[in-house]
Amino acid sequence: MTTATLEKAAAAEAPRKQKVILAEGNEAAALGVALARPDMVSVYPITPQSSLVEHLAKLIADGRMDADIVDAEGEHSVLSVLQGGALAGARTYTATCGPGLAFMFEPYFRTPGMRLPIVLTIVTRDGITPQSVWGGHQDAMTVREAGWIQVYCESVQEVLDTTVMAFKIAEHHDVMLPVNVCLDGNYLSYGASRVEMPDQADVDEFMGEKDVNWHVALDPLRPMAVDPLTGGTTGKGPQTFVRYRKGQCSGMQNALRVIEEVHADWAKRIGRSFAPLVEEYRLDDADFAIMTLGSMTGAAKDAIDEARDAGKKVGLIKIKTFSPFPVEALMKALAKVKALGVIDRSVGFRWNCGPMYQETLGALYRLGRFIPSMSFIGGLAGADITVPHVHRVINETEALLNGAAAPTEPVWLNEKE
Amino acid sequence: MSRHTSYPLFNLEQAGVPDDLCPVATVVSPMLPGDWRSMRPVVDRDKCVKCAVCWLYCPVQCVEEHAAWFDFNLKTCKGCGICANECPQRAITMVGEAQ
Amino acid sequence: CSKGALKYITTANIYNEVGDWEDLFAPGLAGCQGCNTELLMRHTLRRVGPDTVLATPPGCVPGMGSVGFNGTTGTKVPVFHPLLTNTAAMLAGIKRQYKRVGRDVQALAIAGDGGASDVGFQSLSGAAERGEQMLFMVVDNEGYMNTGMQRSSCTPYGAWTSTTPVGETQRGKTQDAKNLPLIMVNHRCAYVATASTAYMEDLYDKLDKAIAASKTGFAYLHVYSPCTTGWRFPSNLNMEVARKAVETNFVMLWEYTPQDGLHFTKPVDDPLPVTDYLKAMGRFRHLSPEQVEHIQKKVVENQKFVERMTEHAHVG
Amino acid sequence: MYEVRFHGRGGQGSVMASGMLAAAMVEEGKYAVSIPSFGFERRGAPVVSFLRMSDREIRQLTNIYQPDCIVCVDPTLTKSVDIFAGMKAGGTLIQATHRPLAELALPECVSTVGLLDAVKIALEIFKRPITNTLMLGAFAKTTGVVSLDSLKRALEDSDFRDAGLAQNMTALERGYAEVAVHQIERRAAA
Repeated sequence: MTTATLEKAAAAEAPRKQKVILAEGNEAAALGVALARPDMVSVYPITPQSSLVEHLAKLIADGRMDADIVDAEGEHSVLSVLQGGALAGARTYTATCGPGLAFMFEPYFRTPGMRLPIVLTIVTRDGITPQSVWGGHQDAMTVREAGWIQVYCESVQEVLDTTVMAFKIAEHHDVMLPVNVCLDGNYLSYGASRVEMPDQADVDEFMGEKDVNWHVALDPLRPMAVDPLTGGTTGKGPQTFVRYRKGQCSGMQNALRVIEEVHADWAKRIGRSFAPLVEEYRLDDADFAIMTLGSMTGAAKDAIDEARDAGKKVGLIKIKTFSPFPVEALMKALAKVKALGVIDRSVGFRWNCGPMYQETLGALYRLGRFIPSMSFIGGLAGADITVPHVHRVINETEALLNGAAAPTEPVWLNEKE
Repeated sequence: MSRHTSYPLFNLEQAGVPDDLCPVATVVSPMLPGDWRSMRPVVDRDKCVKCAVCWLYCPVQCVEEHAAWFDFNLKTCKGCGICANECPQRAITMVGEAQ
Repeated sequence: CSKGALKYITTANIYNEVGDWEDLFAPGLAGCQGCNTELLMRHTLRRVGPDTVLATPPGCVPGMGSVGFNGTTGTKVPVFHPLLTNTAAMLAGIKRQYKRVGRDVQALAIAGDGGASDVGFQSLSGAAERGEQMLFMVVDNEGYMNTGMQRSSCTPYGAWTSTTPVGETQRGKTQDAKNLPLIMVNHRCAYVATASTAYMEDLYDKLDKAIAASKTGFAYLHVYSPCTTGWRFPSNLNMEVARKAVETNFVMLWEYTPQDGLHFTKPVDDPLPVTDYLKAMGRFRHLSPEQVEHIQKKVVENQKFVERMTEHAHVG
Repeated sequence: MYEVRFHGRGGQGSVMASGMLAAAMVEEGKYAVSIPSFGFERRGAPVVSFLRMSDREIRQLTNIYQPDCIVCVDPTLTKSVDIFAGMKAGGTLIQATHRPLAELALPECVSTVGLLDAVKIALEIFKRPITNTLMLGAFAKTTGVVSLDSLKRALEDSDFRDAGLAQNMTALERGYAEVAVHQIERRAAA
């Protein structure tokens, strides 16, 4: 073996040295995007996403990122530009939140239908009205039935790593769906933390060849009509529609497997692992559990440790992949506990509870068992979810275990503070 | 760009693209609207000077050049009558399809 | 030489040049009998050629089957339905990527007036401001004809549409049309022009200039396109109606470039009275004398307005 | 875990100071998290920023309610804001002020005080009352939890325009050199 091949072999086994920096979540997302080498980003600023696109613009202006940047005149056009780019073969990226996401909805719903692997970071923001420019999951939750993959990050490091992985997941041939990387507005977007930067060469090897428009293209050398009318309400029309819609659903289900594979590959090549679908924390011998999503999880883990020290047999279930909903993985976790408290950072208006809570009830039904449970809603409009808040959740859930009646209404954590 | 004929349409099957991903179409519509017509253009070959005005204004572009006159492809002609109206030689007459 | 003879020669010239170029739409499209839009589309795409990506937002253009139906396509070049709202943005993305990889691909939109002047205006304006390299053609049939002839902001004053009906208290549209091409001039696009299918040599000339301009910037071509169905006139009279619009100055044919400013390409110095145009179709049949007077006044006003712009053309 | 709360006014760079301090701690191989408060950070309005430091990974991404240390980069702020809210007993205050210790009304929880006439020095260096890097120097000297060298490296990595870096280096050094550190003897609680 020559020295070069020896070095190459060694490199394949261990990740290259990673630079340690301090970065806010928005900056980490931008750095993750740069590592994935997109061809095109299109941007429109909105609080609390703005610093993310400012970082992207600077990376491109400094020549540290080779991508075409389109400063479109609004989010609707932002995503439309990227659809065009993807149909011409570009790897594409953008970020938005709240009102911007709402304005984007028309092309947003269409993106998974065209199976375009666009990555869009939602720097989550609460839904207006009431007027708010602060964090909350209401925006991402509101569009959860639009056919995008949605993953939520817990830490700044996870934002960086997941952003790169999102491209790989989206472009997997068994998936071919757009991905939302959800990072909590305020606490993650502006929270600066120590992060390790994967080496570009490691990421390049991880990403492999780019081929985003093998299945559909607007290319004069491959003429086709993209998205013709399906053929009316009778005969083969509805059959055609069903075939494509079912294909979208299959792609979503395939994503559950691919998300796990991509996380495993990332762990192998980059040396950091994250629970891909559902994380279980101190759950194996737990009597009851609390459930979290996003940046609230860190405080919740600290609270769990304290509660454990105080003798409470409590564990934590964190959802990372919210869409597709990881029913099987969640059922496995739920099977271990006898009571459950679910914290949502958004509201499910129809059921008067948190949306993640409502979805979880579906998984419990599949599991075929009834356990007492409660919905907690906190952290709306930038409110903090602190260790004491989580202790309250732990205590009230523990009471269920001891026979207290489960309330039919959610508990609003920040209602009286 | 000097090319004036189309490239072959993409073959999805050959490329191994599943038929449940993005809705696409790669076969040209076989529809021929000639049966929409109630009136049909008839050319007076003696009057036609091949000025191509009928070709210029025919919405379906069904005008065909012959040795000494222009005529119409009746598979696609919808019978709108613009050609008869615009012909400077009055060489085109619209006649009922029943005739 | 007589006007008529000149016309034959020009027509023959166009035919001799492009007559054997392939019509890049399917032979059968479901445009109405005598559809001006279908005529315009076929000439345009033949001229632009096969190294093109064609965007046709919802409206008559895809409505007649250009993006296909039930698994077939109506076009031999790559074609797609953008949303009614995002045509210029999607095309911008496509063109940018081809430019990035060094391929010369023509981005072409054939959009209706509704999708351009109303709900699609934001993306159109944004793309024009950014100088995205494309040819954006608007087929102005003065309303949402594909969906049953509803009013658009390009619908002229007094016109009947299904949403500006003729009744006891209201008789057609009560507002004047938005002048979209002049708004595009104020974006300082690389090229802006108005055209009519009744003046095909002028249209072909402008197509050539627009294609050339779209290599470096945003080219906008606004074509007045009478609708036999929505405007209520016999299909064989389409060219006559289109011609009358120009001869009465109801529409004006001009072009603009940042270098040379705005100038008329078919100036009409001695226009026919606007009634010659109005009476050619059913959508204006109900007009009161006052309404006709308003329209005639607006025609003169618009003509003067554009004329003043031609005078200011060379300030730069 | 060591927790710091920064108080300042919009435009004085207290959020940036919190970030640079966190970067300096990361330089030293520690874990650090800096979170700004989320108000309307208009020029002049009171703003808060939070910093956590630990030898282990920090999981909590929340505001700080019981700080070990308070850095107040503005001399007038104590009139409008209760900067000591929730402060732990035996805590440290780094205060920009021209007053001597005896003139300050300090609560029982404060044990260590670093005082710096930061506005005066800032006017000398920047011709404007930007006190944030001065106060970082004062923080390093008073607390000893971060070294001056690490702060210098964090400054070098920051995005200063033109002469900004040199001026801020001077400010950092002068803050470190000129801060007056006091230990307050507290009688043990009865």
